[in-house]
Amino acid sequence: MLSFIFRRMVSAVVTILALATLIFFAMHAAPGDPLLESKASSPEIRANLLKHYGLDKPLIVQYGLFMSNVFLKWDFGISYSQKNRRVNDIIRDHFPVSAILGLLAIVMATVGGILFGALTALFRNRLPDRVIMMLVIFGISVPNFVFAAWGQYWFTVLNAWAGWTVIPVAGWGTFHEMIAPAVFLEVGTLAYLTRLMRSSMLEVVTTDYIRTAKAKGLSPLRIFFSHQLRNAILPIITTLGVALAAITTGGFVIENLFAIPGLGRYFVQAVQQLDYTVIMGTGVFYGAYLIIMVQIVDVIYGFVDPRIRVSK
Amino acid sequence: MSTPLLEVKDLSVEFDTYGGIVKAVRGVSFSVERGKTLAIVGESGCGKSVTVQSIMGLIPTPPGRVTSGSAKLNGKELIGVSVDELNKFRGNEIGMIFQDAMSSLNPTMKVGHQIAETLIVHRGMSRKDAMKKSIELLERTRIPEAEKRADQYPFQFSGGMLQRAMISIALACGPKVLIADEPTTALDVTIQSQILELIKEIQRTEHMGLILITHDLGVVARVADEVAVMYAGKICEYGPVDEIFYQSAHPYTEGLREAMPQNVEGVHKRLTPIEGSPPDLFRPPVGCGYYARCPYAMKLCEKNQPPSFDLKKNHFSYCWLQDKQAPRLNDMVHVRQRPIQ
Amino acid sequence: MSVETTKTQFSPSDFTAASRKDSLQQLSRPSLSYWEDVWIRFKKNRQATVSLCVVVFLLAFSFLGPFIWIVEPSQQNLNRISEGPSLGRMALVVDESSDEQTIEDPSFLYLPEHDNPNIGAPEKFEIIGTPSTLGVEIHWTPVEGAAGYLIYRSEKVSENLEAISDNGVVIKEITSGNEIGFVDRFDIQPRNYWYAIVAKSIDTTSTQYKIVSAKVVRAIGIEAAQTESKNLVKVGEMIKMSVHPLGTDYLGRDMLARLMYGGRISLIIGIFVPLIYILFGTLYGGLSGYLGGRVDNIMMRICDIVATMPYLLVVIILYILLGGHVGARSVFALMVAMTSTFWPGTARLIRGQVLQIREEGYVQASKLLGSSTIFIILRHMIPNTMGLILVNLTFAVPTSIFSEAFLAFIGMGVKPPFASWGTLCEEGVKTMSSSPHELFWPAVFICVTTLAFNLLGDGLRDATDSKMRSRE
Amino acid sequence: MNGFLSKLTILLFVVAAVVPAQSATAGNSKNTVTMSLTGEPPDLNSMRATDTQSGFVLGHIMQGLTSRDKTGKIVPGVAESWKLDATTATFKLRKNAKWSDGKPVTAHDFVFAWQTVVDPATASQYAFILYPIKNAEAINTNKDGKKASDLGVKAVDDYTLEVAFDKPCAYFLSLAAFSTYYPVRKDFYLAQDGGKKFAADAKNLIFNGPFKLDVWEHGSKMKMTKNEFYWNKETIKMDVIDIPYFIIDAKARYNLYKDKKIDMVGLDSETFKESIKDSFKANRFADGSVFYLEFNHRPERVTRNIKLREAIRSIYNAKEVVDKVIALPGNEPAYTLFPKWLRGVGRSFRQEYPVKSHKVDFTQAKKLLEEAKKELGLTQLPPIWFLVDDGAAPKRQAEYVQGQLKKHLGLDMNIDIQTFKQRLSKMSSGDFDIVAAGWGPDYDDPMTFADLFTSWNENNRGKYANPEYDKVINEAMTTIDAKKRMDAMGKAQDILIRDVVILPQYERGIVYLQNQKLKGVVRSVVGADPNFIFASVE
Repeated sequence: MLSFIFRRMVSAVVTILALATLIFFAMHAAPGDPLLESKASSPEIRANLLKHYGLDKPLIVQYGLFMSNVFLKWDFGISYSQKNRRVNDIIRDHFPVSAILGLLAIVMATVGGILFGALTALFRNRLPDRVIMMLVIFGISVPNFVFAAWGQYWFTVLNAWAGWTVIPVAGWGTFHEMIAPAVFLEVGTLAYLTRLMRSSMLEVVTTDYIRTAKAKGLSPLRIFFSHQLRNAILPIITTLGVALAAITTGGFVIENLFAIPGLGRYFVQAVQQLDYTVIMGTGVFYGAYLIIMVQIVDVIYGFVDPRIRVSK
Repeated sequence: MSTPLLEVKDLSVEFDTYGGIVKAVRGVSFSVERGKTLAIVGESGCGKSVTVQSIMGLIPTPPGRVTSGSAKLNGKELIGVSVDELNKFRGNEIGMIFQDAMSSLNPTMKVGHQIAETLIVHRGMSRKDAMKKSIELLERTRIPEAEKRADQYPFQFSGGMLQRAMISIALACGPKVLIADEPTTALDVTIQSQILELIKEIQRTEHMGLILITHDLGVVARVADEVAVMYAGKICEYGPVDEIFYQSAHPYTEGLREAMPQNVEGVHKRLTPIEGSPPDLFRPPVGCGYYARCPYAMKLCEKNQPPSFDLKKNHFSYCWLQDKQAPRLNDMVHVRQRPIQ
Repeated sequence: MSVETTKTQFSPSDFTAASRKDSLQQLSRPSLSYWEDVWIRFKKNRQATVSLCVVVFLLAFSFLGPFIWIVEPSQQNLNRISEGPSLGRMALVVDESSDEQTIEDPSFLYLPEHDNPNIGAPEKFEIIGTPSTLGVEIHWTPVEGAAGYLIYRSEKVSENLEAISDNGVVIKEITSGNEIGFVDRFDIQPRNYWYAIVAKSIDTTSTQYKIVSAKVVRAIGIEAAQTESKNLVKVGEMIKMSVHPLGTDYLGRDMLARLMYGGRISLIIGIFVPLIYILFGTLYGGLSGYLGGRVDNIMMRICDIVATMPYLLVVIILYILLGGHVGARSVFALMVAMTSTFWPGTARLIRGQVLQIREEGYVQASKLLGSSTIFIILRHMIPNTMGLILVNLTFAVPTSIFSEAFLAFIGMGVKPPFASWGTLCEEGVKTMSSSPHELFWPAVFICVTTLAFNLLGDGLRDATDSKMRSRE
Repeated sequence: MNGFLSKLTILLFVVAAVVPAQSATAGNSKNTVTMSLTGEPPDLNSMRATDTQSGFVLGHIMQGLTSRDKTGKIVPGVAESWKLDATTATFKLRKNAKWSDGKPVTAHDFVFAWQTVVDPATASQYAFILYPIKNAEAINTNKDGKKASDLGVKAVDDYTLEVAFDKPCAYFLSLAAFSTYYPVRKDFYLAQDGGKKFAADAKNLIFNGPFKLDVWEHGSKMKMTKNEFYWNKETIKMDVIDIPYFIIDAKARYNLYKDKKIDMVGLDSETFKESIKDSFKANRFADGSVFYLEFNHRPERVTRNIKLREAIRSIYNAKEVVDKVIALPGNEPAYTLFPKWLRGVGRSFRQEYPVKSHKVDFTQAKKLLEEAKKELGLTQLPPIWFLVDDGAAPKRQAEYVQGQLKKHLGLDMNIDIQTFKQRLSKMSSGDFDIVAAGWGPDYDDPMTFADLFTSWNENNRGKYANPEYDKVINEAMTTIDAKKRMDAMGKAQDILIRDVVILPQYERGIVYLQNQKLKGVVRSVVGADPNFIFASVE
């Protein structure tokens, strides 16, 4: 098992280094000048600024400096647009927000997906199955930002009608405020996982060991939980890694709409303002987080599926 | 003739498919006594597995459904009862083992626990006692280091050992009847005989009724007390094993035996396969199922279902040749050399 | 035990050997080629056939539509902004009033010398001419000592100033004493409006006011009316305005034409991007799978690295790198960015398939018979992976359309002069509550396309899935 | 295995619930105003701050030599009284002006601040606003070896500050109220890690204004409370200015206002329509900025031809854009660079030097276009590059101009949509024909707009160079006689209109909702806006 984990971590590190290199060179090659302000400044001032941010050195030296700072000294430098704010602080303040939103959404999507998937398989071709599958089709084909914008509108109507904020529509802090953004973030993945779970459950139903379980005279409920569900969940967990990446990047839009101070919003704003250090900082950190999470999910799958845990 | 342990009367099973209704089993009756072994033999697709699975209620409905007949275990009806009712018997009084042990065990659950489960459900044992008992069962079926093995997963077992685990599961609650659906087909010959020995030995010590489903006459000869030969969803001949082998009264049984290699010293004979293939049960033949392939087919065989001709002691044959008016074929074998017109 | 025959009516002749008839034996169904069978089973699946028709309709709508619905997508009409869907509306023909906003009377003082503390309200405050969507002209008699006027407008019934200022807004703040008239053209809809006027001296604002209400009727300028309707048109007539079935957008452009125009871009991206990256993936995967050994290992390592990269992050970075945000090149940048991040999935899939096929009996046999590797690839490898490629393609289309819409939403989608369903959605979300149809139509088209391609993919997968074939 | 999954889910929920649960509205005392900003102030170091968000916060927590009253007029700030003439200015500081740690505000704090601003090492982008002071420009552009200490400012004693001018500056009192002129105490500044950490967080700042910054959580919230050591504390009725949200999205902000979570919110055209439906009382305020289309006068661009510019002006209907395209009340169509609020000699600049709105005339436009083609020697004009921000409103206006050019002049136009930074870089490099730009005032004098189009001004991105215009502006710069200055400004206005240097679009007006109980909020064109110094809650 250990060699399995070790190999995974090595490939993760290699990917992160590749990502960091890509982001660095892409940033510097992109047209546009990060130092400009709305009120133009004289060439001398510009020269000072260039020195201040170390942009006057040749690109390769800057790359060397950047990589050593990030991976050795864990220092992402200071932001261009937010003058005296270290990128590390931006990450420290805002990453937990995105991470929690992402994790909350992935938990909802997984638990919901397994629950609804199991329900549709249990009540195959009966009403619950029809209704849930109809909602799944709807969930898959509607982009989550349309859902969010539309939902936000109706929540304000609900809040106004109810007189108190039943579901807060913006802002971040209490758990109460996390519900709406997390729900809209994960609705697409929930639909996808439900469909996957349903087909996985239907496949398991026809297997021989379920027939043996019946031959053993186990009650349908016991068969459902300890044999059917247990085996059907495995394919869901394999896709968790990809689902998590999709959800976290989906956060960019939701964070904008719900005014959530997450890292995603910062990344998008930084890209729009061509704020080099913040792009590289948030980009590398966010990329590293996702890459590691995907590997972690693979490792979790290793633990969950005995065939891998024992043999590898 | 004590009351039979398990008595099946006129059982028929149908399946709805795209093409139409397939009559897989068309009125099958047989019975098993305590300590006796009944072998049900026939080509694949003749309905032997469907018969036993329908008794155990393992036929998925839809598409399959039992249309008629009854199966009584010690007088208690099994067909048409609720799942909870049936579960009182399944695993408790009737055990079943399947052909492909590897896919018949839950890959993500320890073998010990899969055995213990039946004890927990039927005997209300605590998890700890059940695990202890399952280790005993594994030892009973001669699995080495049973304690360590119980804690392992199915993919860590060899084919033969998996079959032994299957047997331990079936025997957990000391069932009265054991149904073995082609238990050895997936195994190679050496392991096959060990498993058969094990089953026979357990049957003797437990006084169990055993139903053995196979298409291998060699296995039948070694294990069975009585034999039911099935063809196209019906039993075409039923009787004690010696009668079936040496006094077979049905051309199909004859054909089966001829197709089996003999390892008799010095006899060099080409194996004569049975031409053609079993009928398509979408439109089961009106008359005798074997008519299309039977070398002695007569005009009436095509349109009329042969009744059961009762020969000596408990030996029946469903073939018009047994009728008084049929020509005396004192020696079945040489006549068949006649070229088919 | 004697044998008794139950039915005695048989005669000995029944027991004579029957003649052999092999008719029962032959196959009952014609043999089908792989693709014929796929097509037959595909047709059986009602859901899949319906979605195939929808896909064909969408393609026709976007590419052939403009030849049927000949309306210029960029043709602006500022008098018909954000109009809801309708099958034609009646409008009163009005002569083109001068587009002056305020009317001056030079005989009055631009500004009074000193403040007039108890300044009154104008005596007369009335609507001139018929209030129409082209403009509501209001005149008032100037007030002595006035240095300016506040004109309120409200859409709700308001009897007094307090009411009108609460549920209305100051539509115009006039800052010179000699203006006696004002034409309100601000976002005029055919409905009732209430106007109030309050005079203002240098420091004090009058407490008195005058209120007037106006019932605005939909109108069209004489010139525009003439161009739109064939026969001669006179002022005062009611004519049917040009039809915008799906309504108009924020600059009065026809929504249906823009949807067709946007559809072209969305579908081009939605179909070409997957086509390119799946072809590349197939080549890459096929090659890697077929060559095997060290090459395969290296190629797969590269594939893994690209696959585990967070796709949206990389797409944004590439989009910026390729100057996507620099206006016109956005479509190119978007396509390159998406293709270069999506291909690993297909590559792995095809490689797995090729590895599996390579071990198949018929490939070994074919090798045995001396066929060259190219023949094997063309004759055995490609046809067998074709089913998989097709299914993969149909599922890739909605993902690409989604990604484009998603990027548009964070401001990195397709830039003018191009427009796509994604950008139309993004514009529509901004005016969702006041004109929902601008969001509704593009969102519906994206959903229908995604749904259709998903169901089509399901249908194709079931039809081409070899396991399913044998069970028939 | 089943147990594993349920344990995983419980763990995650625990993590989510433990999130710091600060309460959204810290409404402790009655006199609290809660609002949101569109973004976090990038830099609260008054010596470097450039944008409106930082200006808003700095305007409440700091105070310069002069300040502004309710109507915007200059009133004494830290300085009690002053003497001003063509070459010098002396300010008498009040004795009871204190920092928020109790120490008095002295003249040295101003000297240190101003010297640091012009010091090239600080690289302050707003150093140019101190150029009226002697040697300021030389120091900042390190010409003829001038050092920061040579700056024409001297602390005669703790409470007297003497300023020497390079050129006479009539509006210096207005400049002195601007954030770059705020005082900074040297010892506190150096204590913040040698100035590097100064203004990085709330604890790295010290305040001499009516409020002090208590809470600054980057990216999420800020809170200002009454400063006990402010010399004019009694006049301040407001206790807490709470900013729990940073929101760009207009709809999200509007939803918060409807949920009564914030007391003020700016509206865009969409939320304005919603506010009418929800019958909220909308207020208007002209924020003093002007938006215009700036032509590129560089020799290689087609727009150097005045006939073409006149043709484009005559198809541009400013009223239609304001009413239909921008669709937000409060915006007024503009016909000149100088907005309505500017003060002239006695009355408003607009009244003393009135401007006629140009007529929209398509036939005249076609004639002008033909003449332009002849002068340029081209039979067919190349497509015009229109550079614009990537916001929704600028994009719509660009599409409007594109439609008009195509419909009436048959001219093709490429809309070049850019992010904010790219737009600026293309403007500086001249990579455009027309650019949608705007300018907000730094101080209340026409000069803040007028010097934009002088040939030496960096912000003159269209590179319009007209010696006649430069001469007029120099005239205005070198005299403090109001009449002479305003006449020069009037002449400058006429030149701008005659040469169609720019095509004015609109004077921006903001429409906003405000909690009825909130009284005395001042909306100011220059300085902190909105201004809560005179505000209170009923």
